[in-house]
Amino acid sequence: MTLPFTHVDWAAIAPLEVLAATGLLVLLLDLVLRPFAPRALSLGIAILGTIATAVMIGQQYGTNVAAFNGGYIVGNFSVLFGGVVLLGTLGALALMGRGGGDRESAGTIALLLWSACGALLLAGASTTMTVFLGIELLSLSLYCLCGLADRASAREAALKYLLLSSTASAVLLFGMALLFGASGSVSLAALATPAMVGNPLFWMGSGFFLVGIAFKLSLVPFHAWAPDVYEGAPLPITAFMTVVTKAATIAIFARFAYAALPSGASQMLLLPIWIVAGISMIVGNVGMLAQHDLKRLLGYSGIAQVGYILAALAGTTRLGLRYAFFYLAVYAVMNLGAFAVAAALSTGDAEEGAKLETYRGLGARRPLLAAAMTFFLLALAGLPPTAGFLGKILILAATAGSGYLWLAALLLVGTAISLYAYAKVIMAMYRPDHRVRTVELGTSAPLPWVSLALCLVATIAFTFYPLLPTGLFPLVK
Amino acid sequence: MLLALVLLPILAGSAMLLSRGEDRRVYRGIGVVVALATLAIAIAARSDDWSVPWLRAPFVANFHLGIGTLAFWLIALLALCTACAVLAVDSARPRALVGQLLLLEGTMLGLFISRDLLLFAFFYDLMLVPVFFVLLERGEHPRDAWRYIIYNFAGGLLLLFATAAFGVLHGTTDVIGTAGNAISGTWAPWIFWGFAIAFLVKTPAFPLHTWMPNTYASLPAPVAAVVGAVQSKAGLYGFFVIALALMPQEVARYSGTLIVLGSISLLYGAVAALVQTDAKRVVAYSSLSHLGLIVIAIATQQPLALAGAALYIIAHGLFTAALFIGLGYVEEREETRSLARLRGIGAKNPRLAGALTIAGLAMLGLPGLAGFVGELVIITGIVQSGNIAVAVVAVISVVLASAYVLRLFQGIVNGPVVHDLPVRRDLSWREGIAIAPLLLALLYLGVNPHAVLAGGAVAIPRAPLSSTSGVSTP
Amino acid sequence: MATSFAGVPIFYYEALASILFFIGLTGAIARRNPLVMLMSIELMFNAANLAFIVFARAWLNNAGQIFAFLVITVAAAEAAIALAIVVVVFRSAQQVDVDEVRVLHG
Amino acid sequence: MANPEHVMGVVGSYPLLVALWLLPLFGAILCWAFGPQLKRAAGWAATLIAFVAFGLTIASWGAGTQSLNGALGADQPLVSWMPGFHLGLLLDPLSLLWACIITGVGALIHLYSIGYMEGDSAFARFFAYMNFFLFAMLTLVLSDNFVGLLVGWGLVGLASYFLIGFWFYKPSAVAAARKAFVINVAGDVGIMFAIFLIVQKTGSISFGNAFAAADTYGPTLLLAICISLFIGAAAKSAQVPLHTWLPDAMEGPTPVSALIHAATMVTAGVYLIARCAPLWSHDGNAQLLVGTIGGVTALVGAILGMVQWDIKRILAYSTMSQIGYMIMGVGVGAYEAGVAHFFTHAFFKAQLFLGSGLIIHALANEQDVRRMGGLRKRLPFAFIAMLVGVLAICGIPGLSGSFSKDAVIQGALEHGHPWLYAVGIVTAGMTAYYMFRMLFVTFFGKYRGEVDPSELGIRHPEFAGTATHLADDGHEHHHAPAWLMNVPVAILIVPSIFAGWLLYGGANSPWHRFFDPQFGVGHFVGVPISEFTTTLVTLACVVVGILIAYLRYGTKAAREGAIERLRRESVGMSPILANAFYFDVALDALFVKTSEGLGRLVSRVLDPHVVDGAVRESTIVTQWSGALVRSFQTGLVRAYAVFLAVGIACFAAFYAFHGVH
Repeated sequence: MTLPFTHVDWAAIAPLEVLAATGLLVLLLDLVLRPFAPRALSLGIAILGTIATAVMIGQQYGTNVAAFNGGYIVGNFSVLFGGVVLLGTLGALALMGRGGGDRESAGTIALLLWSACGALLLAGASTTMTVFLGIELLSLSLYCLCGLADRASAREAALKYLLLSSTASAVLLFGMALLFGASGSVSLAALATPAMVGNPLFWMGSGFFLVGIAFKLSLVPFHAWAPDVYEGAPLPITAFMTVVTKAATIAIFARFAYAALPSGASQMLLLPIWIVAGISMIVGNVGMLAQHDLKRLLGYSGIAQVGYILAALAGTTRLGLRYAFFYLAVYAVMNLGAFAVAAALSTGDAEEGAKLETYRGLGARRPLLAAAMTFFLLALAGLPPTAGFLGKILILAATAGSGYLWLAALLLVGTAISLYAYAKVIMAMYRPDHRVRTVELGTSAPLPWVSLALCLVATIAFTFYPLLPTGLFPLVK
Repeated sequence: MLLALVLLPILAGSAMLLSRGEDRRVYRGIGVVVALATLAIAIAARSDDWSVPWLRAPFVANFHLGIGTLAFWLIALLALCTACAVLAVDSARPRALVGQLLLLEGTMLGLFISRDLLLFAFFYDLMLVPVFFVLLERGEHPRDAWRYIIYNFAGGLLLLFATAAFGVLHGTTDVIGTAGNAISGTWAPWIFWGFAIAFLVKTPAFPLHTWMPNTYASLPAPVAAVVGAVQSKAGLYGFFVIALALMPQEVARYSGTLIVLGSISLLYGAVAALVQTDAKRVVAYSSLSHLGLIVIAIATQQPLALAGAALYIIAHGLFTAALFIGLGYVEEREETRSLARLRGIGAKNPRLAGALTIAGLAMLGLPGLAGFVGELVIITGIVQSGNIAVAVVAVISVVLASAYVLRLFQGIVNGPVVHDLPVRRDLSWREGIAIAPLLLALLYLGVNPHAVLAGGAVAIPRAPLSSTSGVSTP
Repeated sequence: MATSFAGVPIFYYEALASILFFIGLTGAIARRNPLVMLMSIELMFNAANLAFIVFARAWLNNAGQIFAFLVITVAAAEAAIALAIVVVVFRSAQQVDVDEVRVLHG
Repeated sequence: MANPEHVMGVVGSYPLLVALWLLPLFGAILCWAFGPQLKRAAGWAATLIAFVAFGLTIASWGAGTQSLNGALGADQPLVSWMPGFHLGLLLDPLSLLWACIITGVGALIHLYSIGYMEGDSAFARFFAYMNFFLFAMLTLVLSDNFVGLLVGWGLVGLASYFLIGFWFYKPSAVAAARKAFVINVAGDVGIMFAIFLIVQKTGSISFGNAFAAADTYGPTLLLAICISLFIGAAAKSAQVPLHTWLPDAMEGPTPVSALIHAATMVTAGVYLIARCAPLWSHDGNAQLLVGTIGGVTALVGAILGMVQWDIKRILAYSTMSQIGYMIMGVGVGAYEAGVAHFFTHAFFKAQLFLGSGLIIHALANEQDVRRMGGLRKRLPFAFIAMLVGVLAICGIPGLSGSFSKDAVIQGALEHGHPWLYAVGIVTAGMTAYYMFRMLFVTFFGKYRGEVDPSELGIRHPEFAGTATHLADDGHEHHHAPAWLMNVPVAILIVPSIFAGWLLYGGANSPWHRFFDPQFGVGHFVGVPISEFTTTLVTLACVVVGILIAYLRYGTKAAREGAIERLRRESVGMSPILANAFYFDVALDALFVKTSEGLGRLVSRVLDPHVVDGAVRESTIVTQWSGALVRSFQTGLVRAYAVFLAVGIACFAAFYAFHGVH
């Protein structure tokens, strides 16, 4: 028996193979060289492997290949979303280079890479089967990653994430089953037929499918896990989750919304998502108030930011997808930047950078880091000269342009609230009268600084050279 | 040149913030040189035009810079105010303050020379940041920083929304400096009010003003001078180059509402200023009153009123800056701003008292100073547009202005010397030079308003109300 | 699309799968023991599997069956990871009542 | 702006005129900037400048009276103020007269001030203000347009403000200055409003264009313009009910009272109405209104003048009353008479004030006549000066006051206002009463300076006048040579007596020949009462007034029992008169209290609790919802699962509903 797949198929997923192999290599080297190999070696190999993967993905730009019977489609869409996924992976790896405790082992690095593999798969997945495979690869690795720090909170995060996410996966899977029942095919493209409009199986299937997606995107009311898990997980893993999971899931959602829906039903069918996106913008931003943990705060922020991205997709216009991608990339950069600052501050055993306590009076003690943190927080709020500003205006243009004024209004309200919350952190850093708690700060490792600088440059550069992607379509074969 | 105009103060300010050291003379010197250099560049680059593409979708947007007529005067005002404010800085930590002042100048310069709506919105939000940080680090209460940023950012968001919608509907945002009824139809009111509310917050006008007294009172005097004098004009400038130039029909349609808001601001600010005990708050509320008059002038769209508004924008900037700087000197000497405690400066520090007097007189619209000409021309225009009742309200506010200015000024300057307080030195040369140019400019414009009026502040392109054509280039 | 399978209408299979799914969902929500919750989740997975197989038969498309195999594999991996995590939690907390695991909140 | 330009004077270049106008400004800057260096020389420099300005005024006489093709006087264009609006100077007979008084009387008062202000710590500043006042007043009267007039109008108000509050360490002076300024701004605003109306109608600010279009305004607009202008005039010229600042303004140094609050500035309203004669002549209603208010002011001023104890306040109310006459004159259309009364009043009232200044100076700032008495022997020169002034103001025939006052009274009748005629005559009698009352109480009897104030009925000696202890710069201890103060007074005696003779000769008098080109030859209604009769009736009233004053204060018995009498009068004064008809209280309640109440409402209630309240509430709601979101986040996995289930249920319901449909 020969495999039904050709070299074309394997070439299409070659980047994934490289990434997975890098993970294996890291593990093996660690096994062989454990007494000698410093963790820096594992980290270096992982970073190199990720960069190599990124290069390979980059070479796929402009091609359009459907591999594995249309299960995995290589195109600008997959390349760009894959790019964001790898960006997030690189960012997380860079954070692993922080000083102090909670050091990740080679196993963690390998798991992270494999998790990224799952995310990459999602960027190109165009059948329910590949979607499920990608999501599970991504999630299963993450369950482990969350719990790998030796803290009760990390274990709790892992358990909560595991239980809730598995439930959501099951719901998603059941939705896929119903969709399969509706169309008789695992292909997403098969759903985009007018016959589906009147098919109850299709509607119910889509409903369960979207619940799963909404859970992974941590939209309200499926968001409850996110703050807890983000707070409990180690810093790099949280950064990874806020960027990579969201990017991959947005990719799936976009492909589903743009390519898998019969044109007559798509707006009604997606309406609940727009509604929960709108609610998320408010709840996420409101939830940020009165937090004491940066990871938790950014977790809430992520809830709202995903809402913004979805707002750009509302109306499923082609332009909207471009802006959504742009904002996603910008969000990834500024979010990673904020995490990088936290990592640069985490020099002891207790992840000081994750505690807002550390930021009191930081403006006087670490002016550069405080300035950088301020910059990223203002970027998240959408103030110029950051790309967050441009991203917001593009989203507004898309949302208003497709007639979802109420969503635009919620976005404005949510953004105003978000500034309130971010400004509280900034205030803690700069108000002279805030007691400076003596959280001892050691010297930072170089990697977070590099990451921070790159994010900073990118956040500004995106403002002046907005990378609005072209050639995203078609999304399915 | 134009790019250098924006970047020079921003880079200089950033460099200052990153530098070390707290030598007042050095930072002040650099700051003044930079501010004056921007003025020189602005004069040299008055007819330049610089454009680089930015966005092509969802609408065309360019990094388009150019100096309009009103903008030129505002830039001159800004550079002058910044130079004076920098010179007036007497903080123990001058580095950050001067740096923030330069950043503020740079961002506002960017705003005034933007020829693109998106760029305008960009700088509109950006210029909040330096002020926010000054409020944070030196403000009297964290609440003031909150209020400032939340109010203004909310306004900025509406501007953002309006800009996005404008761009989508019109196809391009590269429109500042042109005129025409760019937007019509069901969207027009939404877009107009997006712009208008943003501008009214910034100006500020009733009922969006409550951030302002706290902000002005809380800011260090030099920054308050620049914010009160120039930043508050960003909204009015927006009214001129955006609302009036691009949506005159909407302005006409909602002129009633704007006039009512302006009139309420006018009286509200005046009576509130009458009973404040904090000297800076008196000036703050007076600003509400005076700028309300400009809002009315804009709403009437009467050429004479607009000419007066342009002049009054400059005049108000000059006397507000001079007053804030002067009150800053008073506060440095007496360590209080409470009118209940201040008195007798006139006997102790006659030069300071003289400076305060001239600034105060300009504020109350003394004939012969610039404020008077602006008021007179604006109200003449208002009468010409047929709003006699509004003109009556306006002149009542003039009388109230004399009452609160005298209360402020007499409270500080007059009265017996309090003998048990140490006699502080009078204005030094530096302090004098920091306030004198503003006063001289007030006198000059009062005697020769032609300089601004004939200089073409009125010549901002405006579309005829009946026209429904698209954007025309000047 | 076939309407019945082994003499039983497809709808009945769908109904059964749905019932299984909701039983699983209820279990996953209502139980306090993580092991039981995991079992409930497995039940939901299997409800989906049943649906896949039935629909594969109905559409005569064996992708559904392949999907079911895939799900079984994934479920196995998931169970392994889940048990590991539960054990880790148990080792440190000495109990496995999920209601007692609430360091993280707010 | 399309209208042809109507220029009032002969357009040309008049360097003398410009020099005359700018010289005092230069003097003001000089004294202000170099005061500490100049010291006493500042006073001399300022005085010299005032005299030179007077000389230049006289030198410009020919230019001011020239006449060419219907244009009268000299017009010097200055600058274009705004596109279409031009500023310039105009010197015609009317402004020439005012300029002469401003610079001439002004120069004498400057000279007097050198002596009076000797030793004051802010000597140079005083002269800077005085010169600045001259400049402002000249701007007012020399402008050929309403804006220039308004500029001058505002600037004289400012100068007045500075000089009233010159001793700014006295709270009462500061309050008086503020009151004067605010009321005057209310007047400025009136003129502003008139400008708006005129510009709206004619598109021009020049007098020429405004007057040329006088018959095109229509009755409503014309009345509105006249009323607006009159609000300005009333505030500046202390007409009822805007007069309350004038008595308080006596807080300023006495030379200031003489120059600003008697001779020149307060008569600006008269100038304004005379200047706008073409407008008034077109509007009978405005004439009636202004004439009536002038008459009422004359009466009210006289009544209040009868019950004052502060020598300067007596003179202040008398000024108010006399300006009432002037306003009545120009108001009803008797421009030449009204202006003539300004002319004579400037001399005798300046002289009265300067005379009172001699007393105040000699008595170490005592102003309360109850604490004077018997000064005739101690200050003989002051007595003579005051006596001449009193006789002149009372209208004793032959002295200047009688000519002009009778002209005004007769003018009221000739223009058809018999009631005003009656008021004028009655007021003349009252004037005689209170002036002689002052004279008797001050100069006759025994000196009461050593008497305990309470015995004189003075309840709050510190409020009675400029109390000595407040003037802590101690300027009264330095005494300049007496001639410095006496010479100007002596010089003023001459015109006080003789200036009125310019009106002698009916229609052929020099006065009429001078002003006829300006105001035209009046055409009067025929009146049954001749000018001579009027003079006699007035004189009778005056004599009655003097007689009553003599009986009450001048007889031997009255002089003996002066202390007891003064105490009784002081204590028993009716509250209506003591409170000056409650004008102050009413204005205070109507405007000051109201605005302050509104201000408190706004800044204590509306701003923090209503306008800002909405914002604060939403902040609170936001924070509260933050807490709410947090409270849902219990940390219980099963609770999270319940959210999940609820979400699933909602989604399932939605999709089931739409799937079935």
